[in-house]
Amino acid sequence: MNQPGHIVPLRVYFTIFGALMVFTALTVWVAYHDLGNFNIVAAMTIAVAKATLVVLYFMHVRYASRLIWVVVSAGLVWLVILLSLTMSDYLTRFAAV
Amino acid sequence: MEASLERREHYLNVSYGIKSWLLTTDHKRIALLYLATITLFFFVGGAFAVLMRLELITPKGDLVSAETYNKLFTMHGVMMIFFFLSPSVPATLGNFLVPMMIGARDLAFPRINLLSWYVFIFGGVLGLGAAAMGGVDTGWTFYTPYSSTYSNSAVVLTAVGAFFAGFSSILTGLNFIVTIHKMRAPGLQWFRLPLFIWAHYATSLIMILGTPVVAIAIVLVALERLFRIGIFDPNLGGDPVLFQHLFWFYSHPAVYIMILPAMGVISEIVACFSRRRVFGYRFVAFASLSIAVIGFLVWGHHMFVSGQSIYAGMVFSFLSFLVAVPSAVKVFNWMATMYKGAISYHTPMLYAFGFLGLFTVGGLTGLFLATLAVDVHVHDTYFIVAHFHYIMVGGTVMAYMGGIHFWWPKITGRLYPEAWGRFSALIVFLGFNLTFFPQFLLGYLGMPRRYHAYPEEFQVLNVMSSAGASILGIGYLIPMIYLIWSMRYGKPAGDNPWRATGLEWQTSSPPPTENFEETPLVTAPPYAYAKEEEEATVVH
Amino acid sequence: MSTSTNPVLPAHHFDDLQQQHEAAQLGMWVFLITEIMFFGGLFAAYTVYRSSYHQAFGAASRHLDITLGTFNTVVLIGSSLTMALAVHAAQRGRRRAIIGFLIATILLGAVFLGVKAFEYTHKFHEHLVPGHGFQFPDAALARPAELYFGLYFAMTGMHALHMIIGIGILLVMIRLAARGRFSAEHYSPIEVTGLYWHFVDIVWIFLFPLLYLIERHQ
Amino acid sequence: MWTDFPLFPERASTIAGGVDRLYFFLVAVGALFSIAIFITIFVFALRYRRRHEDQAAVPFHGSTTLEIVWSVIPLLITMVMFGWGASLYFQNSRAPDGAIEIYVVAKQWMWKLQHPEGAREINELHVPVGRPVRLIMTSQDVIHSFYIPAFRIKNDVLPNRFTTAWFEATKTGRYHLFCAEYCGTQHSGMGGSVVVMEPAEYEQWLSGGPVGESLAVAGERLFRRLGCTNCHSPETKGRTRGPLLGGLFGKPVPLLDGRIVTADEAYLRESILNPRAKVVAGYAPEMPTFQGQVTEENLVELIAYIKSLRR
Ligand code: HEA
Ligand code: HEA
Ligand code: HEC
Ligand code: CUA
Ligand SMILES: [Cu+2]
Repeated sequence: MNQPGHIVPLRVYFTIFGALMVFTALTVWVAYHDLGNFNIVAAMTIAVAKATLVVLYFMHVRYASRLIWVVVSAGLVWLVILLSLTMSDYLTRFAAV
Repeated sequence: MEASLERREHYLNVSYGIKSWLLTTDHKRIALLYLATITLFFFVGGAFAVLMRLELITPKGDLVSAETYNKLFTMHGVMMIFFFLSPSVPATLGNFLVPMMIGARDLAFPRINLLSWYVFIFGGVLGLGAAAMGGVDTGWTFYTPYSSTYSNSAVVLTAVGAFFAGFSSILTGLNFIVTIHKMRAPGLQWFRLPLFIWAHYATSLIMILGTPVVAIAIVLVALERLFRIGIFDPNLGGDPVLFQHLFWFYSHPAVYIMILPAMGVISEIVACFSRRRVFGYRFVAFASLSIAVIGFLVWGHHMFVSGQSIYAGMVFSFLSFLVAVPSAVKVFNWMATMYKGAISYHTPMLYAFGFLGLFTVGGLTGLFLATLAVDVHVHDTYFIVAHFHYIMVGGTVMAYMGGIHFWWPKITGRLYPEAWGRFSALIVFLGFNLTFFPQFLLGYLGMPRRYHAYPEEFQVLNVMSSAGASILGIGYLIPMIYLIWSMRYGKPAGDNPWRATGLEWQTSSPPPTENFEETPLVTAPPYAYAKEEEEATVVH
Repeated sequence: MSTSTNPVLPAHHFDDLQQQHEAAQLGMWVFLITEIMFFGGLFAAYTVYRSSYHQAFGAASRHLDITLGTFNTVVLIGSSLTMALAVHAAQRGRRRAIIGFLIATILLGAVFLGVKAFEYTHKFHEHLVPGHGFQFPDAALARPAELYFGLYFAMTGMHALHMIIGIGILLVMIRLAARGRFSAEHYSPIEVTGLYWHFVDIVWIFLFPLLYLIERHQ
Repeated sequence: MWTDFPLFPERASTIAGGVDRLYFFLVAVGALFSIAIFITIFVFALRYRRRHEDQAAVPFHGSTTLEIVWSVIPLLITMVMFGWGASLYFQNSRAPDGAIEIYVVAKQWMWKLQHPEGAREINELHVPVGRPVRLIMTSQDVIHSFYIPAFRIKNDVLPNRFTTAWFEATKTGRYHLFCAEYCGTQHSGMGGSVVVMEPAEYEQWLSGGPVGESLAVAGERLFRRLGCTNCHSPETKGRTRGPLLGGLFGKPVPLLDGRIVTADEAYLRESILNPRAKVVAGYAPEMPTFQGQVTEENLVELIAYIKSLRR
């Protein structure tokens, strides 16, 4: 996060855009195949990959200071806390006593 | 001295007129704007409490109707939690002191700071407007499906008001975090920060990570009421317990929004009036952070009998006990700070004593509630009411009052009348215990909360509680009067009447608009109260 | 955040531009994690209900138009690209390019919203909007399907609201850029706006598979 | 009024004693720490009071040993609280076999209680002493909470779902029944009492009251009226479209998607209201939903009937 910030070469932006398009196509394609429970896993893996590309390159986190990395990961960790502890209720609610 | 107070230019007299206040971006003036507004909300909330306590003197519901009573406790809870206690310490003392304590000229985003006050006011107007339009009756917890489908009161208005109050606290927290990271004076490393700053940093984390979740929960309730988009609607197979999850994901951490800044105040007061560095500084600092983090993992302890999975209940119970440990560490460190200190009995210190005792009682009864089998019995009884008033009124409000007195000379440049201060601190302490101790007994006896009428055998304890509340009310009115009085007639305080060591005391009182004549350079840890440490702290 | 009239001087309470720039950037990131948690509440609700009513969610999802969804995904990612290019131009201090790319971003955003509005009206005609008029072909799944559409409208609605706000900010940025407020030394407002816009894009990257792509194979 | 001034609640169920013992332990720990801290404050405040303005404190700043001691001791104490509380809670959440099953339907603002033999009560519950009673509870509108302080039990009662609670009364008498979850205007009026009787008296009360038909009989009538018999009747042997329901209750049911669930009340309820959620292996998902056609009371009757079916 130096001033003036790291300038990413244009080529990188276009490559990332291309990769995002490929992933979009892939996620639609895979949705039409019956993979059982694996469908959702595939969809989410692709979405996470896409989001990671956007965060790292479009949002420059790859070139950012440690503090920004910490902030971004804190956001993710808290999201995981919210989802996992909530699901801990729903997944065990009707288990036998 | 009197003369110099008038002659010197400071933040209060640089400009006059309503506009110079309403458009100010000076964090100190914004703090005072907040102070005025939350005091108003406190007295509104207090008036609701007075009416409730009057109703509860007799077992029959004779003073107000059941409907009115329900609105009273709801609006009491909403006003007190969202519009008074959550912003209390951070938005007033925090706003005033965070930049000063780190040697900055202002918060990182002064205009966002002002915006946060307007957002807050807007929320407050909606809240008061809802009260004027007949009020709400859902309880401050807004549980669905009552709030989303059955209640015919001003739910949406109040909920949106609370939403804006939350948004305002997000802005405050964001500002604090950026300020503390980026604006510290040269030499002010993390472990040289006052514990007040650590506490506010931890609080800000909760504000930004928790508040959005309750915001969306509130939005969903509003959508359900307005457009029948029933995310929690049991008739569609929706789960009302899910609302409780989202609500408490914020509202449990929110209780630490209400206690952590108060703990920061106590650290400053105890150190100053014992003339000792806070014992175990690093442990107290890290305790704040770990309370903030672990505090996010325990929300399910409000839902032990809600139909939540019993296994989830056990996990949440376990984690709730873990969060008690850092609180215990803090209490013990404050006690150790007093050990062999040079303790004086100024008003702020009396409030700090009160805090230590009452927070301990409130916290330890919190452990009763985290204990599963016991909570089944006391959940939603007056035991809970007693628990949280012990912490929030006995703890936070005490610390808040202590802090206001402690920094009053800095804020106004004048002293409050010490004798009156001590007297009302005592009244508050006595009135408080008489109000809320009987409620523990009532709770274990089984008196449910949010009850407009109750069986006769509970009357004696309720009468005691109501009597205590009137004493407590007087205890809050007195400072209100003499503090206002002292703004004009109080003795000029000088820059540092307590001979305290924080950076905020190294500048004049009231401080100049830019806080310091020169950016201070910090070379040593805080709280250099012992003689031999005094010199080395601040070099200009 | 750009308090100073002279763009190259920091605001009065900052020591230098560097500090101001870092503060702005950190501020936006902190704000974005509040946004993560805001949408997080919706994702939590989604996760809970999808795990209880996976069948109904699948059936309801098949009522969404996958072509439009994919098209919108491409459009929105495209707008992220133009936004990134705008920041790039700002870093180089090229005023005309900044404005051009910002306008492109707004246009793409508007296309996205237009398609979304079309989809909404379509749902309305199909009686798939939750409420009294809700009708679902498979009566046995109607109730949880209504839940699904409740989530659909809440999630995409919140997302659209964020886009509208984003477009508003972009308009302000265009004005500021037109007045020559930015330079290669001072462009953090543009950069920070970009962060926000990319975040909104990321939300959609998750909404798309979660809402449109459930059990398409059936 | 002033004579009846209790400070401790009556103890009238088998679990009350255990809860109270744990409570006393907590009170002891709480009192110990609170009193110790109050006394310490007083002692320090007096002993180390500032005698003259410039008095300086003795400087020392911390001790890692002390910090460890006062973190670990509270941690250990709280772990005892956790272990004790959780195990008691776990024990208390499992109803003993052979309990009398009473259906509770809550609505704003009353409790409707239905005995298996058919007796129905409102805001008053008669039970025999010394026999476990299991409550199967649901709500017609908002969330309520079934609370009997003397028994130390409480559980929320939710719409569109069953929750359960149980108790075994140990003392005859009349005890408060409260609604403990805020549910609207008359929340504080939504109470009543539990009357614990000697078993003989209870039998008498059961037969003496305005006995309706038993839940199961009413359920059987409904079962025919709603047309359940079209698909679930033993008479149409061989070509039933749905599984036979005799002996179903309490058995594990293999589902179409491979899971195996236990046929408890919640499962029966779901099978009637949302049959597609769990489809029995070997059958087509043909059963229509009965949501909207049956009231909570009807459901209770249907379920009581299905439970009464033997093989
Ligand atoms: C500022 C506010 C605040 C704070 C700080 C706390 C702190 C704690 N609270 Fe409290 N709580 C509330 C405000 C607060 N609470 C409110 C408002 C409600 C009700 C909401 C509603 O329903 O309306 C509530 C309800 C509530 C419940 C739900 C009860 C129910 O509805 O059934 C529970 C259950 O676990 C609980 C537990 C705790 C615990 C374990 C702590 C701990 O953090 C306490 C830690 C502190 C100490 C332990 C004291 C200091 C320690 C010592 C002096 C040393 C000795 C220590 C040991 C031996 C361990 N609280
Ligand atoms: C910050 C939080 C806070 C604070 C400071 C207080 C302060 C007080 N509270 Fe509050 N209380 C809550 C938060 C708080 N409360 C919450 C969250 C609930 C739960 C709500 C719910 O269930 O949804 C609750 C519920 C609650 C109940 C339970 C109601 C019920 O369940 O039926 C009671 C009953 O006694 C009560 C009493 C009091 C009293 C006597 C005070 C006193 O400390 C107040 C003292 C202050 C004054 C007395 C003001 C002084 C003003 C005057 C003297 C002027 C008087 C003017 C007129 C009468 C016109 N409160
Ligand atoms: C149109 C035919 C049909 C009607 C009418 C019908 N059912 Fe069913 N029922 C089925 C089928 C088929 C199944 C098995 C597939 C499934 O689980 O959905 C079933 C399953 C069940 C089950 C779960 C059985 C098990 O073995 O786990 C219960 C309980 C049940 N039905 C109760 C009822 C009740 C009560 C009614 C009337 C109110 C009713 N059914 C009406 C067809 C029907
Ligand atoms: Cu029913 Cu409260
Ligand atoms: Cu809590």
